[in-house]
This record gives sequence, structure tokens and C-alpha cells, in this order.
Amino acid sequence: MQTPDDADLLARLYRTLYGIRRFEQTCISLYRLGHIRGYLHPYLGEEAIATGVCAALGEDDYIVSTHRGHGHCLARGAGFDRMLAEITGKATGYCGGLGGSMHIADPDTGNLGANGIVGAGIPIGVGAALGATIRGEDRVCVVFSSDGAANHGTFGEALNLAAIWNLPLLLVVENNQFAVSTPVHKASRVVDLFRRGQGYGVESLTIDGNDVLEVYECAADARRRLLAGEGPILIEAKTYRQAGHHVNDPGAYMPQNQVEHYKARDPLTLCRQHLADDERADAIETEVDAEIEAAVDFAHGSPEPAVDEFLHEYEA
Amino acid sequence: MQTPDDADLLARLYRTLYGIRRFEQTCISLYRLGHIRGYLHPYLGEEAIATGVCAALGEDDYIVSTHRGHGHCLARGAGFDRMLAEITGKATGYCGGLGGSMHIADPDTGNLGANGIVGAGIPIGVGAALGATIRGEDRVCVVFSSDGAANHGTFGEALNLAAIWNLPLLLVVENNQFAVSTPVHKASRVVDLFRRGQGYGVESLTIDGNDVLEVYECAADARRRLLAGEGPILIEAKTYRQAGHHVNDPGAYMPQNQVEHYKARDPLTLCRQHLADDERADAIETEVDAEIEAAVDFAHGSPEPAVDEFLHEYEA
Amino acid sequence: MTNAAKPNSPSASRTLLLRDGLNEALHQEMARDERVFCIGVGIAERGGSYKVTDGLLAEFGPQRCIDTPIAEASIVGAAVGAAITGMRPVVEVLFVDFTLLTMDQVVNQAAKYRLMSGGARSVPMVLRTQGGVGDGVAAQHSQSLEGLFYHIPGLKLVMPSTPRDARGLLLSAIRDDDPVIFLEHKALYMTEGPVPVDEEVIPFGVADIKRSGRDCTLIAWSNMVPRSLTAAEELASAHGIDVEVIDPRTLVPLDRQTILESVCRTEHVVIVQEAVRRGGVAADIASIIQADAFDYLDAPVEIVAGRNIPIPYNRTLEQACIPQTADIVAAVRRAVYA
Amino acid sequence: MTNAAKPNSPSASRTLLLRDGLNEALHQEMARDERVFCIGVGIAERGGSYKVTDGLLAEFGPQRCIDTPIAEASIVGAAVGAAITGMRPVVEVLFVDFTLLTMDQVVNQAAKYRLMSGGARSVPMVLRTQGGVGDGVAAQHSQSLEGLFYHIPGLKLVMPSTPRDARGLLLSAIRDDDPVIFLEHKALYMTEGPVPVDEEVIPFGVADIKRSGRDCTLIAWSNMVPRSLTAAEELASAHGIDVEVIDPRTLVPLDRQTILESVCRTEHVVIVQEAVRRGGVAADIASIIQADAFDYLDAPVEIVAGRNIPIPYNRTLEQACIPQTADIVAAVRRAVYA
Ligand SMILES: Cc1ncc(C[n+]2csc(CCOP(=O)(O)OP(=O)(O)O)c2C)c(N)n1
Ligand SMILES: Cc1ncc(C[n+]2csc(CCOP(=O)(O)OP(=O)(O)O)c2C)c(N)n1
Ligand SMILES: [Mg+2]
Ligand SMILES: [Mg+2]
Repeated sequence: MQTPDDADLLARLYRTLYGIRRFEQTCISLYRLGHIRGYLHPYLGEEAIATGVCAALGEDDYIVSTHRGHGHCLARGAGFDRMLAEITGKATGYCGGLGGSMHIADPDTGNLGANGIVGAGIPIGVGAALGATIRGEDRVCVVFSSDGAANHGTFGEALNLAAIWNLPLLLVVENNQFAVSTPVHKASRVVDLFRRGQGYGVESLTIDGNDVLEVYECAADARRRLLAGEGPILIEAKTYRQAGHHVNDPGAYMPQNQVEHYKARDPLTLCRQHLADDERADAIETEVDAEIEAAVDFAHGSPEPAVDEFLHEYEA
Repeated sequence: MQTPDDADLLARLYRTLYGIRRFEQTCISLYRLGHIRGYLHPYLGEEAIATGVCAALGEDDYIVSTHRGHGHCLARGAGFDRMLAEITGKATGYCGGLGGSMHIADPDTGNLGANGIVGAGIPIGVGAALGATIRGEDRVCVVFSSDGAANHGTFGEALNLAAIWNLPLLLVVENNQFAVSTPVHKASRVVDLFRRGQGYGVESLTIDGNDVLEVYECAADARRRLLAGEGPILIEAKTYRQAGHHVNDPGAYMPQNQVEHYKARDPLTLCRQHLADDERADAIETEVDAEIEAAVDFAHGSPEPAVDEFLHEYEA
Repeated sequence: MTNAAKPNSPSASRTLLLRDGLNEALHQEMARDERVFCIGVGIAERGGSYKVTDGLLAEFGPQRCIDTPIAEASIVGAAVGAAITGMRPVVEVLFVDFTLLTMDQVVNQAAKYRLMSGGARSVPMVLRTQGGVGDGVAAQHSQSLEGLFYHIPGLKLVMPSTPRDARGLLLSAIRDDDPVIFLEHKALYMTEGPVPVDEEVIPFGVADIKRSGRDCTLIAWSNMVPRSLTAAEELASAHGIDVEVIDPRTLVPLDRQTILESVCRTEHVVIVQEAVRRGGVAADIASIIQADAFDYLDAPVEIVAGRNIPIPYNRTLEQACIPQTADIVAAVRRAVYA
Repeated sequence: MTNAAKPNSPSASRTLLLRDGLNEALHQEMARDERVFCIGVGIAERGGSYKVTDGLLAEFGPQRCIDTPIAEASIVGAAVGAAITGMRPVVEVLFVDFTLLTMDQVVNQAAKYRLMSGGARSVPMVLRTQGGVGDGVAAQHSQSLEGLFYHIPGLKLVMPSTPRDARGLLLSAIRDDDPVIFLEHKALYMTEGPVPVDEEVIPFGVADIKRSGRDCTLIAWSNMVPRSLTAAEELASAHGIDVEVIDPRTLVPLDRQTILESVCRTEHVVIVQEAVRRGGVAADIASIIQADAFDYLDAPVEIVAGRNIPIPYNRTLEQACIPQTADIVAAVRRAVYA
């Protein structure tokens, strides 16, 4: 049976899930209209991971994001307005329009930034956790990462550093089962990537990344253990993209049966089932829709960064 | 009971073991006399690994060596004379005096070279194994590597490539329990480094690296399986240096009890015990001593490389 | 009018996209020499992000057209290992920005192996990669890093600007016994141009005069070639300045002779590069010209280059960071009227 | 005679080894600012291969003087992560050759983070490393790679030649809010020289005139400074040529003003670098001088540099690859008598 507290939590989680979903859809539309340039990697279908993990974090915690990073930023507290402003290259964006989709950082919410280099964020997160440890602070650092990154040198290197230094690092491997079009089983003999962590002596587990409650509970538990000084934890969250790799990829290589399997386990649907309160869920959606509409207006109405100021600031 | 064949094998192994031992001692003397410059990382105490592994190889196989590489080269068939000439910078050396101790390569014996960059040889070996596979040849590639390299990004990256491509790669991790002065347990939570391989789905085992027979048998078995197409194998060979990290390192950080434990398990002593024929062993030593003496003369008598020719050949 | 690719001046040609010229070279070399194979992230089943390796998997099979996990350092390392054991790998690193992950293998291994082995073996590897500003791909996907490779002895460095050059130089690159960095530009893949039907192997170290002129020597490569040609037309029509545009095509080896001959004729030089100004190839070429043609120079060598700033996402700022046609026009006028 | 480090011209000084000057700066900054910590392979228990970090572990404990496994890319990455979250890491990479393993973190992350984050955060990290030809350490341990870092916007680049400069510049580097590549030379650690007793923070972008002269401006840094000073004495005594030796000390930012003022006075320039000639920093400085002092130059800017070859092991060949005193003397004579 669900307590009012549970319901509030679920409602909060659903707000985030839905916010990410609508935000990504909005980005795709804006991209098609030519308001967004460069790369755009939607987080569609994977929303439960960022949502569940970030809901379990404390205010001081750090996160490190990826090239598929909008969901992490939003779940960590970024506003739709400055996010959209950034992605459309406006001066009011989180990075003043200089970073764009792949480089959103918002240090005020402990969000150390997305990254265009697969795997590069892992050691950066290790460093944030190391700094917190040196300063004797009770913070953890979550590094969002991916199945593709698990094959990259930084994965083993950085996880090992976190292990020997016993750092409060939560490495979340978003195993969406593809790196662009490469399925995990072609990139690794071991498809359950949490097993990689074990070779480094790191507590490692695998969970259903589409069930936001499971993610939340697992992350909350991990965080408690990190703060207790037990050293790093790796969580492999299995999930699936509900879209191609980037906005222009139709994803034709994704097997139809898998697509359907995961559509049926849509994170939003699962969360609505947990919440079991359609009225409340619908109300949330209406509110979020309005927020995102306002954010689009904000982004459109925002000025471009000024060339002179830019050159003055950055030219060395 | 020992057959004549066994005895011949053991005698062969002992010849190599003793050759490496005396060669390294000779290098240290020559270094102290100023005939060798740069870095010199003796293989003292670890001779059984290169000896056992290389004795199990076929003529066409490749090896990739490390910064502590003299033993690999000699076991693979390099001559004392051209080795010493190289290490003393002479034109008659394997690399014409251009490479030195850390860069000896002898492609004629399938020795693709030592390497001054810890970990860099692993992907190079993967490439050699890949090429052989593309060409459909029955060759394996042995990569000698180290406990330090196991923490390097190339280790996981390259092992994973070998695994998914099912390559005939034997990765030998020479776990001498130190990277310079850093003991393995400070660099890895998992001190039995073969466990690293398991996270990549690679058949991995650990052996006594001081017992040349165990090494030989294990390598011979691995080679059979590689040629049968079973994919890469990782062998962790536990051993210990009978010297500091390099010629000028007294190794004061090495715990006395460990030093003594491994001295008692000296690879040459163990092999002599297996051979159980002191007369034969002594005769081998006498022969080898003479060869090395001749090699020293050869190196001393060899000319330096000519500057003009060098510039003409290499200046672009 | 081109003067360099003349040796076997082929009769017939057709119009190809630059990416298709590259693709043709790969097909041809893989058919000709079974030691050649292609390897990289997403190059086989997808045919590469820019379709340069399209069709190779179908024609040559998965053993010679190999998809890899995201492990650039080790992929390049594997190419090095294959190269020193008799293969001729063509490894693709999707962005030149990612080659920064592979610098140990490129610089410490590939570039030095010939020397370190006393000449016993070479590393006949081609590293194909792609750089430059595209359409908003921001700081980590927009760099022009030829300056790094240029500075490393043991590497050759190719930067084609036309489909014909791209095909002909890639043929040479694959046949070369040393490691070659073959640096494409993301904005040029869809460039159309004539490519001879017959095989045309364009030798390294031979610059191409993309436009002859009397008043000023303009040296440019890669995507700055078309931009310089546009500037040259404007300079001719609006200012009566006749610019000679030289495309070195290979930066290592560099065709100093063609450059210096032109400089001695025109007595004015502008060098255009997209890469940032500080420490780039343009500065090096300028240093050569001021040394070797000191007495001929009427004015300092002008360099038009990217600003010393990482590339920002916003379009206006992005474009402000790299040379535009107007910048080139202004620099030529400065040089000529100095 | 030095003209630059004058601001707080300290009274007393003592003789220190360069490595001890660096060590003093580290001790001092770690004591002054608890955000500063040191990290690297073998820096704590062993005190570093060149003893630069000696004693830090004893004084500041294992949390602020951290030994690491051999994982350079991730160690630099960890330093970046610590730097953007409020720490001031000083990371040591034992050889500049090994920084090639870290180029993604240095170039794609550290150098670009300030811009990519829209100025929200900077990366106050110092990467200490060490390069140059030593005593037979061969191709993978002898490179001079300042040219690579010099070309990357977002990095500062320091190359001290004396104990005093080393200490004073390391203090500035640690206090700087941007990533600083602090490039030492293996042959200089045992160089002795006076170091003021008092704290002396030497600002970036201020060249030091190591020797004043009238006839020729000689620009050199790192280990080429003592060699150039030797050459200058020989030129004075044997050839009556009075050379001014300028040590930029920081290559980024570069003190153009001091260089150009000198050039306008002497009208002859020689630049000496140990790094290979092609695409190096010397070429860039030459390109600046020929542009900004064109009318003052009596002769082309002469560059004395390493040959475009990886460094071989054999001593004679090794030395033939880098500038010797005689090469510098000859170049100055060429420049002055041109
Ligand atoms: C080091 C590096 N190599 C290649 C790329 C190009 N690339 C961008 S995303 C991607 C696939 C990443 O797959 P995965 O790591 O599983 O993350 P996902 O996109 O599935 O979230 C690739 C290859 C890159 N950005 N960085
Ligand atoms: C990438 C890299 N980092 C650091 C070094 C410096 N170094 C040379 S040998 C060595 C220790 C290597 O230890 P290990 O890998 O265990 O091999 P061992 O010396 O014990 O045989 C180090 C740190 C190097 N050569 N390469
Ligand atoms: Mg994925
Ligand atoms: Mg070891």
C-alpha cells in the first residue's frame, strides 16, 4: 500500500520523467525547425535513470554527465528555460550559448558538465570525489556513463583509482544496449557490464533502468554506503533508446522486438502505474507543458551572445 | 621420473635462464663502467617467465616486450652479441644503436619490440594477432606485460578487443608485485590480477612465475588453445625482482622477508632442482659465460653508427 | 588550372563528391592489395559517419572492414601492430579531436618505430580523420589540429581540398611505407569536382597551384582553399589584384620549391589556415619564407588564421573564430599595398 | 643581469638547485593554501624521480600528496575534476612524452572547460612535467613537446631555465586560475643558482633578459638558455659580437614587447629551441617578428632547432639532433654578417 509520502515522491519523480520526455521532444522539433545546430542525442526512453538517481542525491552532491545529457541536467535541477536557451545558442543559456547540447554544465547545481568525448567524464568525476574527500566533506559524485564508455580506457583506469582511494563515487552505466548502431554483444563478450567492475574490486550491481522506483531506491542505498566510506559503487542500469542515436538517426538497426519490449516498459508508463493516480499525473503534465512552452518563449526571446564581449573575454 | 626428452628440455630452459641472468649482470657491470647510458631495467629474478613462455612458442609467433625486456628478447632467440651492441649504442646492435635497452626489436625472430611506455605494447600485440588472423595464419602473439600496466587504460581496452575478435593473443602479466616502489596492493584492490581479465570474458589464470616448468607447460597449453581459435588467454605469472626497479635503484622499499622468500625460490635454483644434473648445468654455465664474454668483446669492438649516414637516412 | 597532377594527365573524368573519391580509393586499394584493411568505430555496418567507407564491408567482408568498440587509443595501437607485421591498415578516427586519445600510439609508437628499430621495420599505416568547423558541433568536435602532427618527425601529413586530390593522395598514402595522417575536413565531404576515371596516384610533396596569379601568393589547404579561391575572384574583380593560390596538399612533405618560386615572382604572401594562429603550420611556412626569400619580400608574410580560442557553439561566435572570405581579401590587400 | 623579476627585488638570496626551488614553491603553496595538492606516479613515498616533491608527504600527509598507479590519462582527468570543484591540483606527469597519453584531458577538457561552461568555472590545475634530451633515454623519453601545448588555446605554458625563475613561476602557476603546463627540463634539475630568501612571485608574460647586448637578439628558453649564454660569451670574446639573450620564461603568454624592443635595437635575431624545427615555437616567434618588426630586420630571423628526427639512443647521434653551442655561434654569425 502506498503512503502519502510515497505518492509525493512518485509524483515528484513523474514530474521529472515527464519533463525530460517533453523537453527532448521539444528539442527535436526545434532542431527540425533549424533552431538547434550540431549534435542532439535525446534521452528518450532512458529518463528513469537520471530521474531516479538524482532524486536520491543531496544538495551538495556532484554529477558528471554525458553526450546524452539533457536528462541528467534537468533531473539535477536545471531549468527548462536556460537549458533551451543554451541549446539554441543564446546568451541566457547555462553556458552563455558557448557550450550547446553536448557541453551543458551548471556548477551551481553541482552539475560538472556533459562531455563530447565518450568516457572522458569518468576520471573527472573521480577528481570531484577525490576533492570532496580531501576536504573532508560529505558529498558523493555520480558519474553517468554508458555501455560504449565501458570499453574505453578511462573506464578501468578511473574506476581503479576510485577503488584504491575508496572514493564516494557512484558510477552509473546507462546500458542502453547500443553505442550508435553497435550492440553491446558486439563490443563486449560480457553483456552484463556490471561484471567489469568486479575485476577492480568494486561493488557492482545491475538493475532495471526503466523502473524509476528501483533506480531511486538503489541509488539512495548506494549513496548511504558511499557516505559511510565503503568506496565506489557501480550500478549498471539496463535501458533502451526510444529513438535513434541522434536526432537524425532513424535507428533502423534496432530490432523491432526489442523496441516493442522496451516501449511496453516505458519509464513513464511504469511510474504512472506505481503512482496509480491519473488525475495527479495529468495535472503534472499540464503544468510541465506550460513550463516548457514558457521556456521556448524565453529561449526565442533571448539575445545572442555579443561577438565583441566574447572575443574580449576569451581571446588570449 | 625424468625422460631424456625432459632432461633436454630442462637443459634448454636452464641455458636460457642462465643466459638471461648472466647477461643482466653483465649489463649492470657495463653500466657501472659507463658503457651503457639511459635506463636499464634488469630482468633478474623473473627469468623463468620469458624462458618458459618463449620455449612454448613456434617459429612464426610474435612477441611484444616491455621496458624490462632483455629477457624476452634473449628467450626469443636474440644473440648476446647484437643485444649488447645495441645496449652499448653500437652500429652492429639490433637497432643499429638507435634504440637502446628500452627499444630493442628484432622482427626477424618475431620480436616486435620493447617499449618505453608502460601498457603501450598491449594494443600493438592485439594488432599483430589481428593481422595474423586476417591473413589466416597459424600464429599466436604473446604480449609480455606487467602489474603496473594492468592499471593502464590500454589493458582493458586492448584485452576487450582481443576478446570480441577472438584473437590468438596470450597476455602474460608479469606480476613482480611492484611498479617501481608501488606495491600491487596500493595500486589495485584486487591483487590477483588475473581477475581483471574475467570482467572482459577472457580465460584467465595465475601461475608461479618462478617455476620455469610450470610456465612452460601453461604457455604450451595456452598456445594450443589459441591456435584452436578459442580466443585470448591471460596468464598472470607471480614473480619478484631480485634487484631494484632500475640499475640505480637499491630497492630499499622491498620487504626483506619477501626478498628472501623469492630468493629461496630463485628460478635458476628451481630449474636446477628439476634438472637434477649439476654437471650438465655447470657445463651450460661455462659455455654461456664464454658466449657472453665474446659478446662483450663484439660490442666493444663494434663501430659507432655514422652521423652522416644517420642524418641522411632519417632527416625528413 | 592545376599544374601538379600532370604526369599521367588522364583523359576522361567524371564529377564525384569528395567522400566518394575517398571511397573509390579505398575500394581500389583493398582490391589491389590484400594487406590493406579498414578499421574504426562505425565504419563497417554503418559505412562511416560520412559514408567514406560505405560498401567496403559488403565487398571485402568483416575481416577487412572492421567495426570496433569506442577505444581509439587501442584501435590505433592495433593498427600499428598490424602495420609492423605486414598489413596496411587504414584506421579511421571519427574526429581529429579524438586523435588526442591516440597520441601515444601515433607519436611515441608509429612515428618512432622506424627509427627505434634501426630501420628494420616501418609502419605503413594510414590514419584517416576529420577536422574543422562544421555546423555547430562545438569545442570538442571542431578543432583543426594539423599543427600537432606537423611537429612530429616520422609522420606524413595530407590535407586534401578537392575530390581529385582526395582520391589521388589517399592512393599514395596507402602505398606509403610510413605512417600518414590523412586529415579530411568535415565541410568538404559533399564538395563536388572532377575525378579522372583512370587511376591517378598523386605523389606527396607536390603542391598544386589552384589558381595562377601575378600579384600575391596565397597559400591555403583543406577547407581554406575554396574560401581562398572565392576571395581571389573578389580580389580580381573588385580590386584588380591577381592572386596565385597554392594548395600544398601534403604539409609533410612540404613542397617548398613551388611555394618559394611563386613568392619570388609575386613578392607578397598571405597564408590562410583555419587552425588557431599560435603555433600553427602557417607560422612555420612563414618562418621558412622569411628565411629563404628574405630579399624578395616586399612586405611581411600575412597570416590569416583562426583565433586563439576554442570553438564556441553559437553560430555567430563560431564563424568569428575562423577566417572568412572578407578576412582573406583584407589580408591580401594589406600585403599588396603594404 | 635580469631586468624582469625586479618588482619586489629581494635583498638576501641563497644558492639552490633548480629542483629545490621547485620543491620550495610546492611546500610554500601547500602551506599557504589548503586547496593545493600534489598527485602523480611516484611523487609521494619516493618524492618523485627528480626529488621535486620530496618531503611533501611527510609534511602534508597522504591526502595532499598522492601516489597513483600508472594511469596518466585518468590522473590528469582527476586533476581536472578536482580543479573545477574548488581544489588546486599540481599533477606530475613524469615525462612530457607521457603527456601524450593525457592529451584528451588536457586539450579537450582542461583547456576548453572555461569556454564550454560559459565562464562559469575555470580549471586551476598545474601540470608539471619534464622533457628534453638527457643522458641516453632515447626516443620515447627525450622529446621537447612545448610546441603541442603552445598551439592549444586555453593553456598557459611555462618553461623555466634557472632555480629562481622555477620557484617564482611555479608560485604564479599554482595561483593561476587557468590550466598551466609547467615544463621542466631533465638536464636542469641540478642547475645551481641564487634564489631570494623572500617570496618572489614571478608574473607570467614577462621575459627576462639574461644577458644584455647590442648586436643580436637571441631568444631561447629552458635548457637552451645556458647553452645560449655560453655561446654569447664565446661570440663576445672570439668574435666581438655582443648578444642579448632573452628568456621568455612563459611561452604562453609571450612577452612580445620585450622581444620586439630588443629586435628593433639589434636588428638581428636568432631563436634557439631544442624541439624539432618543423612546426615548433621558434617558427611561431619568427613569424611574429617578421610581421611586427619587418622594417627593422637586417637579415632573416635565424632558427637553430632540433632536427626533424626522433631522438636516437647513441650519444653521438643524440647530440647531433639538438643544437650545440657551436651551432648557436654559427647562426649568430650568419645573422650578423648576413
Ligand atoms: C571517444 C569518442 N569516440 C567516439 C565518439 C563518437 N560517438 C558519440 S556518441 C557515440 C556512441 C556512444 O555510445 P554509448 O557510449 O553507449 O552512449 P549512448 O549514446 O548509447 O548513450 C559515439 C561512438 C565520441 N563522442 N567520443
Ligand atoms: C605510461 C608510463 N608511465 C610511467 C612510466 C615510468 N615507469 C617506467 S617503468 C615503471 C614501473 C612499471 O611497473 P610495472 O608495470 O609493474 O613493470 P615492472 O617495472 O615491474 O616490470 C614506471 C612507472 C612509463 N614508462 N610509462
Ligand atoms: Mg549506449
Ligand atoms: Mg611490476
